[in-house]
Amino acid sequence: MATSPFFTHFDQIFILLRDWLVGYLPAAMRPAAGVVLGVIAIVCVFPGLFALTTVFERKGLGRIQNRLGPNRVGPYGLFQPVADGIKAIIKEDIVPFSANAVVHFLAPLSLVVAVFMEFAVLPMGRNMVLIDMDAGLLFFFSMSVSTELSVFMAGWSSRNKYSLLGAMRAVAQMISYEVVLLLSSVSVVMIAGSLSLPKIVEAQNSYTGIFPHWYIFTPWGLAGFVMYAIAATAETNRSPFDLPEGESELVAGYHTEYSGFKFALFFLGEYLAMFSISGLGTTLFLGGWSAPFSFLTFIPSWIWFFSKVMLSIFVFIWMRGTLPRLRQDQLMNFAWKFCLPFTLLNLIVTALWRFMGEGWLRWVVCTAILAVAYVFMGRVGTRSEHFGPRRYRYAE
Amino acid sequence: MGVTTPLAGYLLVAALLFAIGLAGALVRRNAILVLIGIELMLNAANLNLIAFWRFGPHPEALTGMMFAIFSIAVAAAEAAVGLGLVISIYRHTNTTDLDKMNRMKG
Amino acid sequence: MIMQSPFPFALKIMPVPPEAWIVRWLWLIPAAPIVASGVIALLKQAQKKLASGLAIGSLTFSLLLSLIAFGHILSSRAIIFGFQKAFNVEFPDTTIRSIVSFTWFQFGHSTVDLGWVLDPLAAIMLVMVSFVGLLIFIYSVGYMAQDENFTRFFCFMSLFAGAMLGVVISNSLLLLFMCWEIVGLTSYLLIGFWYQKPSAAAAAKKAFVTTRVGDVFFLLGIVWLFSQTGTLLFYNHGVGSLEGLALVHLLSQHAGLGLSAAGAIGLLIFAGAVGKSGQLPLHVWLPDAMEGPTPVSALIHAATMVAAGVFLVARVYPLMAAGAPLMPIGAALHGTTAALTVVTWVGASTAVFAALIAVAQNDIKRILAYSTISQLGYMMAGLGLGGVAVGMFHLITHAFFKALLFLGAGSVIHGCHEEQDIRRMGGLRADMPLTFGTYAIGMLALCGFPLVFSGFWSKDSILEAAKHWDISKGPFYLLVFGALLTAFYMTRQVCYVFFGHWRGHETAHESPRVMTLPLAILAFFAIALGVIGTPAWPWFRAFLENRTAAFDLHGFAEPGLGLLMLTSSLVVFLGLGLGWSLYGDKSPKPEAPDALEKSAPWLWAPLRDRFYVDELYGVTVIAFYAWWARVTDWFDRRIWGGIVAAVTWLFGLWAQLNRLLDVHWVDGGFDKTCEELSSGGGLLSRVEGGRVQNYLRILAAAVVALVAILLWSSRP
Amino acid sequence: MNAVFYLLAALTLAGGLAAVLLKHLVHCALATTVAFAGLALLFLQLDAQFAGFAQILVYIGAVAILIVFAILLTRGSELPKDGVFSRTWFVGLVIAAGVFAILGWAVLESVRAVPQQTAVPAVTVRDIGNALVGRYVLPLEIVALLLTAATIGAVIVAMHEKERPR
Repeated sequence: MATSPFFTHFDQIFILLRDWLVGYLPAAMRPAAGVVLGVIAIVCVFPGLFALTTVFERKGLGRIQNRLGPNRVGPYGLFQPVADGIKAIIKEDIVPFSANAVVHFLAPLSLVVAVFMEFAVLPMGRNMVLIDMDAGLLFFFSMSVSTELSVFMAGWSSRNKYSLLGAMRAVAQMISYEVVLLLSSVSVVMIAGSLSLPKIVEAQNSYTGIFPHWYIFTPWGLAGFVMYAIAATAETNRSPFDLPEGESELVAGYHTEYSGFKFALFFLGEYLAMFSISGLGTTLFLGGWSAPFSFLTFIPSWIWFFSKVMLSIFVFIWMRGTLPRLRQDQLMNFAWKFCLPFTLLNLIVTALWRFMGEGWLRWVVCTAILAVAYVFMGRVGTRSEHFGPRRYRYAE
Repeated sequence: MGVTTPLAGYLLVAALLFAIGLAGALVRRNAILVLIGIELMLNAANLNLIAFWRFGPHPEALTGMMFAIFSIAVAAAEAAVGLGLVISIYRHTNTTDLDKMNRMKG
Repeated sequence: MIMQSPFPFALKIMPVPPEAWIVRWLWLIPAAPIVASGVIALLKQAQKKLASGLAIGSLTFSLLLSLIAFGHILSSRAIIFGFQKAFNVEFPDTTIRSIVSFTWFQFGHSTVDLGWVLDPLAAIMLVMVSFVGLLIFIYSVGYMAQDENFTRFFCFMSLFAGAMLGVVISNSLLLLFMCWEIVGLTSYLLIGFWYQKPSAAAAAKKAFVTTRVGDVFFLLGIVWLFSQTGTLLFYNHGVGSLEGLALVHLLSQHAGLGLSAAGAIGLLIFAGAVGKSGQLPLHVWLPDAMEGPTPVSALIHAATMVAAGVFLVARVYPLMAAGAPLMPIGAALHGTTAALTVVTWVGASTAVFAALIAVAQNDIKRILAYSTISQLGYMMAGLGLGGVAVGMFHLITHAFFKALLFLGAGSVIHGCHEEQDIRRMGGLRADMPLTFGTYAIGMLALCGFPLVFSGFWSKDSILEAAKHWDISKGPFYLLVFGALLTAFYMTRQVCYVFFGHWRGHETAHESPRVMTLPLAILAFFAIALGVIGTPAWPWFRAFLENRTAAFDLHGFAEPGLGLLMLTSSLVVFLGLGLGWSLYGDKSPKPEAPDALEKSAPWLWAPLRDRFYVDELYGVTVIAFYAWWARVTDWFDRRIWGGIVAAVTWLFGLWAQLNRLLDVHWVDGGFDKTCEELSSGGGLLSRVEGGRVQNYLRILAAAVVALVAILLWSSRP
Repeated sequence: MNAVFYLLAALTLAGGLAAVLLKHLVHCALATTVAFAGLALLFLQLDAQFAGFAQILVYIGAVAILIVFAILLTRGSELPKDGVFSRTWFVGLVIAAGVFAILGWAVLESVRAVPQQTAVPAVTVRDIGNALVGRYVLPLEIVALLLTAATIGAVIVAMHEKERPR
């Protein structure tokens, strides 16, 4: 629905730029060079975004807690991340004496690499995807599970009980919520009929009147999105699921023994994971790069994508400022006794949705089933809440 | 080496991996390592299946691919059960050393 | 044809004009009660209101959809016949039938398809089952109010209703069989609902096992049909198993005994119906099934489930009637085949047999149970003699008045404080006026009281078909005799229960409104339904056979019809009169012998003891199984045990020998040999040393050896 | 047969060897991960995208983590005192070598006679999905059942002693 060549060009500006740059090379090298350019763009843009986000988060949290946040370095404290970065690089890199040096070194590296890989399949705008992979969603998830091993490596190699406990907690939590994350995404796949993320966006990029066909505007999509958002928060170890690095219990979790640049890498990896998982959520449920109203399609698609991602980041920060931390058993109960059954039910509802065909009936039926299940399971869940003695099964 | 076809290359890699896995299962004392060896052997078999699928006469029939996918699923189940058994045995005997695990009773 | 679709549940919809959303959503009719049943299963026992509300609500929903489906058929008829009339053309095939089918799964090249069908037969059954079921559900709220397992009851009932509706709409013999078995399961569960009573538990088992006997044949029929036609869909645009191509193929196969494969398969399926519908010789479970709660007897063992057998025969009727030479019977063309002859004779003899037994029973529900068997025999005979319309008409009318009678009986039992022996009742006419009135209507309908009641018309059309049957007049006389007996035993029962004076303990009381209201509604239909099947306006037959029906009083003027109606009326009056003269207003003492027993004891004894069929089975089938069990037990102990003992002994001998040798050698002082032996033993014991890696090692070595041998031997 | 293949094969085999030879159990587990990843890449090189990613998802995401958990739960991270190799390691090695010899022989003997397809098969994830719920629906159901049974079994086996106070 691009209205004029100007807007079309503006929309495709990065693609055009790439093609222009690549045009100077011999034809045989062009595809490879295009990919390299894309990689360079991702490797530049997202760490930049990460730097901005750290300030944004610290200032936002400050406002929530009725204080100012960083405001000394540069205008409004905007150069704070630069200062932090310089500090991280010039600090001494301490490796504990009894640590397993090789694994200790590999852990942050493999984490950041795996997280960067995830961006390869995210469509960040119309035609703006590094690799349009047929099994893109699967690729994304296979990369995101690889981070679990890095976390474990970090925790284990440090030879520190806090690190190990933090790592075990993190891995257990990530595995538990990984299931929910995957299953809630599967419902989108069932409707879109593809694992390719650009195709999923394409399936949502149409309008009834002025309203878009995003999956969040369907009963199963809303339920799936809520489940996805919860699981994503847990998956990235963000508050209120930040037990693995709960500073009141575990110092700093699995990266307690990291300092200097390696610590910065962990920090980077964590935020990149947040970006990628928000990006995936946006792609799956919020229509990816498509505009929220049909009359807004003249605004370039990549602006929409990044605004949606930043909006989810804001929600992450907001939750961190608002919600208290859960306890380990609550966390596990919530994942296995509420999220998992509910997501499974959502899958069934999605199948029903697909099976019932067009019409108002499916809206009523699907909404009713989900609402009843939500109320019922919520009540059962709260009723069985009993506060027994604490048990750390992973801490023997 | 004299290997001319790609298929033979993949099959040889699979055979070598299988042998490594088998050796691991045979020579190590630790039960978990034996399981790791078995996983390696299963993986070698998967590589065979995929290679046969890729170079076989009917790749569109997906037979080899399906076998590999099912085998991956079954391997996951096998790992879960196997490791559960190891943990359960460990609780009884306080060891995972197979050389010490030679009484056929709890 | 079924299209392969990428999505397994995506349906290939074949719409019929004008629009067919009801066809697409037809599956909701059985699905609603089944889902309700699942939900009820999760409820607590105390949530009675919610349970009954869910059950009734879901069935109401099904009833509404059924009515819409019925209306859809009616409007399709109106359009087609209106078109014919307006343009004065004749369509060669005016069958109104919409099907939806989908592939369940695929085995190699053959697919297993499921689906549902909406045609006049299914539509009328849908309305009947959901309507009668709904009334009985409402009645049960009152009847079961005090039971502690109230929710379980409604769970089973809902499951039953859903499965029964599933039987009705299935377009696939396999789907039908699945629902059929669920129906059987719920029947088992509900007969044994009060499983604390040993008799109820035994009756449930008996019902289950007896019907299984029929179902085994049914399953054989299904397998045979699938192997011959490759499809289990009934109708599938010309390639279904009941349609032209398949029938021609089946007719060309000979199955021996003068039957074609079509007839033989039909008879196997009929065997399933025999089990379910309590036909001779598998009728023994139905009277015992009265151990269940009365609403169950009304819904399952009178109105719907037992009628499922009749419905099944009607559904596969094309299979049984395939290849018949057509001849005019009454108004319609109708043919007969060997299979249909069997159906007719089984039905007719069951009708008389059960009616005879009913004469000498004293349990109010047992009488009705035998009467049900007898009437089911009428239906079967009607199917065999006159085709689908005749049998189905009696099925529909019977469903209403038999449900009415059972509910009335339940009301009586309830009012008499769980008393079921009719000799300990009496005079209830005054205590329970509403029950009496409705019961009398049901009784007269069952007897076939002339002109007013529906039973008269439906029974009459069966008799008419029997009269025109040119193979034998036997069934006609049997059925007329059965009608006489029916009137007689019903009169006897009503006289015992409602006339004379009260002989029970405590006092009887009328049942609550929630129970009497369904009675009144059913009574209305027991009368009114006759209208649609009179010779003057044979709308029902026309509906099932896709013709138009016009109101025409000349229908009565058909030759022989008047005489027939007169005969059957006379027979009914004779029965009523006989009954009244023997039992009317006498109120004998409970211990006193029956009036008939006094006059003809030689006749009474075999009737009272149900012709000794149970005993016969006891000394034949069951005795045979007991004997067989003893034989296998003996085999186990003597032959196999003996062999095992012999082997043990041999090994023992071998061991002794070994020991002797050992002792000998050791005594001989061959120390070196001894050492070697022990080290050899150690070597062998290492094989079974409990070390996993050893096992693995041996396994791998064996594989190496085997593969090496294989490769070596297959070298060119 | 190109450089990428040799590289990946070397990576995989090195991972496998390390998994078998390393002293420390956790190192073994991590080395196994390398072998798994190498295999996944080999799958990708064989144009089996779906299988490759499934391999990563299942093996690195689940099996490796399971192994690591099992190692920690059985105190396997402490080095055993009396060596990591079993007393009869030599026999095992010989048998493994024998297996490799026989397999390699079989491959070299037979593979030249077999015709092989070199065109890249055009198989999409959609085809795999269709096959899974179409022709292979029965195996799929059975695998689902197996996984459920295995999950329950593993939980029961591992939780067996929960009641007894430690």
